[in-house]
Amino acid sequence: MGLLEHKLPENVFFTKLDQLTMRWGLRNSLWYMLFATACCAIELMQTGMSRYDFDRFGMIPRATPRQSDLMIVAGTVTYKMALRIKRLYGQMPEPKYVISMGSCANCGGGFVHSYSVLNGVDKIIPVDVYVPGCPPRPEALMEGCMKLMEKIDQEPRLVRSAR
Amino acid sequence: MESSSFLFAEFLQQAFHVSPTFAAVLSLLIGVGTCVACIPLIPGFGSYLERKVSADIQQRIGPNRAGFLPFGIMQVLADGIKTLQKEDLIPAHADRFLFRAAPYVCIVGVFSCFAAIPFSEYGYLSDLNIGVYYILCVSSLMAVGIVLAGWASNNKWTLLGGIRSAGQMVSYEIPIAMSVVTVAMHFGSLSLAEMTMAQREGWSIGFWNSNLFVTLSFVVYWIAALAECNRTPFDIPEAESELVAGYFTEYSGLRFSFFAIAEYAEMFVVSAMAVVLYFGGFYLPFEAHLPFLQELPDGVLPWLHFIVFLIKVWFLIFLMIWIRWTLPRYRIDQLMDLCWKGLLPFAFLNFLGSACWMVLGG
Amino acid sequence: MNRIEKIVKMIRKEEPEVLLRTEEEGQFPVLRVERDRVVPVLRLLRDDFGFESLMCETASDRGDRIDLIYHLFSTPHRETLVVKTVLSREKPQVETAEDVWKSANWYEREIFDLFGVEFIGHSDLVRILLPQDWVGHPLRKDYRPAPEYHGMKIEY
Amino acid sequence: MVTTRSTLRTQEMLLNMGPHHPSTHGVLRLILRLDGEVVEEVFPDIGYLHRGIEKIGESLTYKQFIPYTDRVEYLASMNVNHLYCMAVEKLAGIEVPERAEYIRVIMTELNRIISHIIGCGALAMDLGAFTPFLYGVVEREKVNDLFEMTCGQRLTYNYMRIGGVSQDLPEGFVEKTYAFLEEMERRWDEINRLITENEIFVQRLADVAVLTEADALSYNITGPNLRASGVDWDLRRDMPYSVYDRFDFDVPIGKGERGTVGDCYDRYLMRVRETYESLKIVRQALDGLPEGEVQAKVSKVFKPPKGEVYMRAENPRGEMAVYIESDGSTKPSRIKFKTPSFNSLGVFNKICRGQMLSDLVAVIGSFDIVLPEVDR
Repeated sequence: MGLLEHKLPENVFFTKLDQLTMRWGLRNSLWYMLFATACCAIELMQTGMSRYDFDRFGMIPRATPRQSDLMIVAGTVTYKMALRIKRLYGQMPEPKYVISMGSCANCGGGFVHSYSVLNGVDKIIPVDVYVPGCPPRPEALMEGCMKLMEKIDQEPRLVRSAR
Repeated sequence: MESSSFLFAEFLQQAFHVSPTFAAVLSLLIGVGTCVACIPLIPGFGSYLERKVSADIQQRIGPNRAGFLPFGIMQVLADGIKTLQKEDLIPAHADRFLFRAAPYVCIVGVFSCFAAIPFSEYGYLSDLNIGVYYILCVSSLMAVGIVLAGWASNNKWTLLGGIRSAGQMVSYEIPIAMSVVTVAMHFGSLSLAEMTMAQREGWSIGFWNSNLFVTLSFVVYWIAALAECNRTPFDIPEAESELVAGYFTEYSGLRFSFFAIAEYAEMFVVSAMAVVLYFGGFYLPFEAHLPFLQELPDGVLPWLHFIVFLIKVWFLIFLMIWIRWTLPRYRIDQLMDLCWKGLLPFAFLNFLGSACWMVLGG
Repeated sequence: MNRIEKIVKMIRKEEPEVLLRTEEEGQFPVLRVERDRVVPVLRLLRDDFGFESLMCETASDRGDRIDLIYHLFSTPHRETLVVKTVLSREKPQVETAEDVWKSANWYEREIFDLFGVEFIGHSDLVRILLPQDWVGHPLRKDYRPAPEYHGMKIEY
Repeated sequence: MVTTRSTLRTQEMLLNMGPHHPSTHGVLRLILRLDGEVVEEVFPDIGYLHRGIEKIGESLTYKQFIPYTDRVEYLASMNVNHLYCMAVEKLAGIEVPERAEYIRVIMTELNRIISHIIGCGALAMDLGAFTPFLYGVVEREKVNDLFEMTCGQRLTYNYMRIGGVSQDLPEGFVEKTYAFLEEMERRWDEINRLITENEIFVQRLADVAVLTEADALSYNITGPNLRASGVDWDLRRDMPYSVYDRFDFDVPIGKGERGTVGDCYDRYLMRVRETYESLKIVRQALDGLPEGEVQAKVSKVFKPPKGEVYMRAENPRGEMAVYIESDGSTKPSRIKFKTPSFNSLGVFNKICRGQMLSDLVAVIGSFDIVLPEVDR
């Protein structure tokens, strides 16, 4: 208990700046990286377009990992691609989030028995939200993004360098 | 015409009974401070406009969720806050000093231009007698910043972007300069304020009272201005589908937002130049023939002018956005062809034509 | 005499003892050709009988042998012809058809990648679909992948 | 100037484009050798999406494999469904009811339309014009709705079955499709007015990456890309499968209207015009849609006779073919997809030499490459 808290009446609410504004800024401006591998990429693309319009949430696609906050892994991840995903994830600046979109990225999906498919992208990078479906409908992806926003609201720390 | 800061200084001196020198310094500080605080609003609104207009063109809604204000106005704030807190990455093999310096060079180059723009009778920082050339020169700093960014990132895509940008900006400076010279010759002045004053009777773009060649030079100016701002169809230095993100591929967080700010500010500057040169600056059309304006209460007219100026500039920026979301982009060699084989000869002939018009007609 | 008979007759004249047998009962006529002389036969088919494109070249692991299958097509005659040859499973080797049809270049890289068939004289015989450091040829019936790839466990 | 020449030295640059690059349409990686901005050599590096579908096919029964055919090419799933089912039907000698054939044609042609929308739109987007793509996607969503009401999926349909289709058309499908055709014709005109005759767009595409007729045949380029090179060949017209022989449609051929025959602009134009033809086919198929069954009798444990089949079909990107070897059991012993984009990529190194880096994205877009189809 600091001096300040002692002096003030109990019903005064203390919070850090980042609890309110920082979080609010991040959740309303999640720029996602155009990371399309397979079928889900088309649904991801359609989500960004006229009918579903990701831009309403302030989500716009960026081509480079340096400027993106969110990586939506849309589609099957093969071993050949997995090395690149790891690298791209490393190039993104903190705070960064990953949505695994579709069954293939979640667990291998229909290709779980294939010799060249990684069974889930969470084997190589940490995933925040899983969106099931093969491929998920745009509505499902949007709900996934909203869940991520809720998660951002609740997380104790924004930069998770230790994970 | 007196600068607003002098009027303000007088006001301070009378109100608080301070010495004239102190009042002058104080007023300057307050003026500059206000400008520095307000200028980022311009790129902010620019990016908001870009997103909303593009959404409208593309049958979308555009940002509308952020914050408690309607129409997603707070989206820009969210973007700004987010870029502030992003991790500051510098690639391992980048030239650290130049990498850090490049965004500042861009920002300084563009924002220095605002000093010479006459927003209204009193709303300018300095009435330079070579205002036009000051803006042309200082805004070229942007090119330096972009080349620095491209080089310092030590990435092949950014290098390509930087080199493309250097070629493009160096080339398109010349048509811009030629079209500006045409206008300057028409008015016989290089001062932006004087040019504006001369258009009180009627805008220089109009056919009715003015030189036809000045109107034509606007076409050259506008095409070259689009190229100067790296806007589609000339956005090859940052062509997203070709060069990933062009010269700022490696920039993240705040440094990236500096580039974005510089880009929108540059749009504002070239549009403001166009307004001053061709669209009668802060004057309403045929202001000299609108006597009721003189009967407005004291102090209202400058504010009206200020608003008129902003409306004109934002309309031109809207035009740029409209063009961007409509046209595909040129290839680098076609861009150079257009400049050196199309615009430049046309600009020179236009200049000559204007001179002949003035000698024979004037 | 239909064209297939003509083709067979011509090949027998030009390249005796190369043609093993023809199969007519399937969808398309099939020529079974000796492994060593398959490319001259293909060249003959292209030059003299107008099979100007190689639609598909693929292989199939039959357990004891590897079949190499060429599907040729002639646009003017609207005719498909299948050429088959048999390779040994232990050391599958065959001459490349890259000089006959350009499309064979990538088909053969794919067959090399997935079946391990070596094409003699191929200009760029490296893996095409799998990573360069991959072990094994997956479309063989007895294929078992390596336990891991760059630290990632391969669950198969 | 001798001194300058000895001190000034130029160096070629090796540039790695992809597998994560906005205009490679997925996970294509191109290794480029550049002289300034001029491309000296292109080495496509594919396989970043190699999922081993052919191997999976060997461990599944014929019916189980149908969902995987959707994922061979996700932009034209119906077409691949159709191709695979036709191949198996040919292998087993199954007659498909007429109504099912008509429904299949309607579905494949609708799928061709939305695939060409993406193809043309993505090309425009790669060249910097975003808006036509979004306009196209608005129309695409309507077809997605039609598919959704038919089979419940928006992208990977799994609608066709061996011997027919999984279910009959739902109520209201025909009327909605007529309405869509009407709307689409108007909207496609509008999208074309926006981009096809745009001077910058034409300049960017005309005379770029010319593919000659001889090369096209030797590299076995097929479909719209072959027709753009001036070869008058369409499988649907020349070797009709399904019920395509009952429909009246034109086959557009590249004539080099704004440049050379076989340039990027021709390839783009083929897709634009084929869309109109597909609209025509759908209309005719709807007009002549017969009544009846939609599914032939196929035994539960499906065992085709021993043999092999090679079936081709005209897909949006060219001729796709499937080669199936059956050993008489419930599972195929070998499935091979011969895919058009694989061949298109093979010709890149030949036609991209001497083009600018910016042209490369135009070439990728004009061939309308789809990567899962290449890698399988």
